[in-house]
Amino acid sequence: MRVAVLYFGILKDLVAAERDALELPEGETVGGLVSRLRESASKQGEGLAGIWSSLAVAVNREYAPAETVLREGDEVALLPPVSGGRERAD
Amino acid sequence: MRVAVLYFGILKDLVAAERDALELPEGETVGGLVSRLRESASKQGEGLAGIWSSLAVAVNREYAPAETVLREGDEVALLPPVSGGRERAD
Amino acid sequence: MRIEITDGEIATAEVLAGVKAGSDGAVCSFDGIVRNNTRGRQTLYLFYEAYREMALEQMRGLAEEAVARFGVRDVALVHRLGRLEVGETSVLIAVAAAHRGVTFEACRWLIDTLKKTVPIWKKEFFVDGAVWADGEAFPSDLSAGVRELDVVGGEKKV
Amino acid sequence: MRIEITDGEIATAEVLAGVKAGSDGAVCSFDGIVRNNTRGRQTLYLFYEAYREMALEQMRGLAEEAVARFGVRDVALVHRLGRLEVGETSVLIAVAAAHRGVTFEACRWLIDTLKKTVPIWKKEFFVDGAVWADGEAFPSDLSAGVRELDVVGGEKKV
Repeated sequence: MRVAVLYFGILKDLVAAERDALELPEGETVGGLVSRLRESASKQGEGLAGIWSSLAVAVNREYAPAETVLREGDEVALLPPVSGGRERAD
Repeated sequence: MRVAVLYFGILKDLVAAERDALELPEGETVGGLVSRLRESASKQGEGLAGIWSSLAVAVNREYAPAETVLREGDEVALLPPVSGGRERAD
Repeated sequence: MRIEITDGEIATAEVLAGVKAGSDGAVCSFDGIVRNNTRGRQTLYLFYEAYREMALEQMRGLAEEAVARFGVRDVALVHRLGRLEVGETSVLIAVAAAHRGVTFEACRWLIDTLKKTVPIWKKEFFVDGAVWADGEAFPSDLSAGVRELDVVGGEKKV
Repeated sequence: MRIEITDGEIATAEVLAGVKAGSDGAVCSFDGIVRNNTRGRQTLYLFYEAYREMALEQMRGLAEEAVARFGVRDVALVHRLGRLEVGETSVLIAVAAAHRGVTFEACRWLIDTLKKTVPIWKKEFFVDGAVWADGEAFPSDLSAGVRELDVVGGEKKV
């Protein structure tokens, strides 16, 4: 099956793409997909361990846990921690 | 000695005046003045017990406790509870 | 700090724009507006009056205390007097700082304290009459003297 | 409810005016603005990007939850995207209700929750470079799945 993968924020810069189309085996999960992408990024020397463990994932625009099973045509977005305006002590 | 007395809010309606000039004995206090005014109002049938006990008093534009001794020329303001926009359950 | 008592409309946009500076990341504002009813009784309009000079001094004092207490950078406090129609702003408070937490805290403290200690009163006009709105009791440090007196005075007269 | 993501300037005055209705006595608003520095490093400008459709849906959901949770009457939520200069508003929130307490609580909750859960990111441009601003960790119900996976994935690969 085929899914669309969207990258945002720092992840978009890291993989140098906004959008991918991936061919996946039936039954693949959100978690499985993230593992694949992480592995492929680290092979290309783009590993940034922190970012992969702090992601959230949205499937068809809703947050989805790792065990979510993907389906043909899903839109899977990889979301780095939101920074719309994090408070921090200067 | 002579002091100016200012009335605000409901008290202004009650005594039907905005401003009075009063002749007082030397050494009179804020508390003494309020007692006099209260007594005089109640003689005229204008007693509204609640308002006299919930007043604050300002002398020359600063909140002043009952024991404050008044001086010639003081501006004494009688302030009903402030209602700029009290919250209440409807 | 823009501290003002005005007889005309409050220029909300101008006050909000004016309170910001380069180092600010947050502005919290509070807008007190004339409601169309009080406990279900339909309001025609309100009339605000103040002990004007004292109210202005109190407002200045509150603004300074807010800056010191919460560490915010700037505060604007504007109160309107006179006749106000339903929907109009009677009081506008804006607080600016680098981070948002203190702007919320200072803004809330300012409106709560203003409404207890700044000498402004409102008369509510309804279809069938008018009343001075009940105020909250003064904080004890402002009114205790008079309350105590009340008992003493009562004894003297009985 | 006015829920918007926009590429142009946020019309603060219009949003604030639009959120009021006759039964409201209070509006609390929050204005997030571009600071001239981050930890002392001078900011040239910011660039905001979003997962636009999802961000809008999340914002709608937050506004509805705020009304239900705090009992406020109306909420406006507007976020701007693209390049923003120092002093410009990136996010504006306004909450209207009959009484002020809930407007402060709902407004604070909205900005805190928005900044943790709505998919919007900002890149900060300094004289000497640019970085994506660090985000806070997602609330555990949004990210736990991936975190757990992280450990499993690690084991598989070692």
